[in-house]
Amino acid sequence: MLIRLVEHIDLNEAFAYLNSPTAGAVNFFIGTVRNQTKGKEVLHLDFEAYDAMALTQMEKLANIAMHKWPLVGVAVIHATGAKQPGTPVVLIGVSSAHREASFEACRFLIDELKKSVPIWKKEYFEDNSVWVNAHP
Amino acid sequence: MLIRLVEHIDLNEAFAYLNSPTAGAVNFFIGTVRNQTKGKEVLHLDFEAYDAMALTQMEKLANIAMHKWPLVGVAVIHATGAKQPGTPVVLIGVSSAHREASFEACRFLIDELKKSVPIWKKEYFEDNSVWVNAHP
Amino acid sequence: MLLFIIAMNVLLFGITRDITGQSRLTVPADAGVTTVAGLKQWLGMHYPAFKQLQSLAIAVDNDYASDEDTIGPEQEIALIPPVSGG
Amino acid sequence: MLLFIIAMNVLLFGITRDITGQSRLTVPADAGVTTVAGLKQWLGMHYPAFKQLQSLAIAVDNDYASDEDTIGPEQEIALIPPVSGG
Repeated sequence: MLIRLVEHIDLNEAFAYLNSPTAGAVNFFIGTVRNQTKGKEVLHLDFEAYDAMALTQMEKLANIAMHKWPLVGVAVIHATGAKQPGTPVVLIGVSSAHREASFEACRFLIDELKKSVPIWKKEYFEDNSVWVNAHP
Repeated sequence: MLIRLVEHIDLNEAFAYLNSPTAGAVNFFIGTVRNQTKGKEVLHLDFEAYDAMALTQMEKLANIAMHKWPLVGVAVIHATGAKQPGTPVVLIGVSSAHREASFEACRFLIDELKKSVPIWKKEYFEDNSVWVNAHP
Repeated sequence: MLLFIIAMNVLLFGITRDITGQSRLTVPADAGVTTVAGLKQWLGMHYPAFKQLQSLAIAVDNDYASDEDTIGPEQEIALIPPVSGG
Repeated sequence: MLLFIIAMNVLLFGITRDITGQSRLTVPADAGVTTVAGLKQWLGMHYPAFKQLQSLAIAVDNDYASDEDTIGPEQEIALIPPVSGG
């Protein structure tokens, strides 16, 4: 398993890790910074992680996925720090013999990562900044 | 839309094409050559395409996906020629504002490509070679 | 009538090329083939091995054609054995 | 008893850091906090702004903790406001 917090996400590195002669299917989900939220222009973003716990939780999710589906490899990589719109900030990569498993596991991992991995996104607008999801 | 038949699949080129400040989600499915089929070792493979029709059908599927889901970009790329195990032979890439659409469209495109795009795979084993799916 | 005096070429791919040893077939002008169904019948007579295939579709001008579609020498016609891309 | 004479550090992230202006809190030794529920109660008294948050979980040694879990100064304790990674 490739579990990482990084400054920049490297798609080729992840593919090289996941690709294997026993895998026929590789799925990636890449989350990128959008330039707007509810119609308001986002100038840039900041991702803060509780590093030790984030890595622990990412690894835990990868292990759950490895047990739920017959996977060859799993990569869970999140970027931290200041990011511009268009930048990749999260990469989920899954390889398996057949595509059913890789699609399902990829979806599971990004859904769960968003629920439980302690990483916080702050959006900077023209006139203010907001920690996403913090308030009801 | 990026619709291509190529000798080698370039993941970075596809990502550069799909990534956009208006997209928050990019999905890739990459099909690679496995080193075995039903327990028999595959030495190498050959992909033959009816080029003009394959491109027409790939574009048709991409258009259907663009109408079914709110997508930002679609890439459908297939490799042809002799391939070794571990080589990427097909890439589906989809970007959208939110991940629901990109996951669904990515799955739709690979499922449909496998059903209708005129590309043929010949597997070479130690003792023979077989056009995949040709016979019941 | 032009349709009946010009032979019709049919492109072959994958296993159909292996079966015939050719990359295209010629349907003679006097075979009277004017529809997809007619072509299938003609193929069945001349290439019985095609009947062993899981399926055999006909493409006309880069699209899948139906049995009732008319065909002629001015169109690009191809045999599509079971695809296996991806 | 050791648990009651050493103060307990609590790591802060995201909005909890902005609210307090600090990256860690110290729960005094004499606060009598020995469980996650106790910590939440103590936080509610001293940092009423935390009650405005959509949620506030407590992590102990890199895992989410339950209200009844016991905590002490030998553990790594952190406040986890609503996450928004991905």
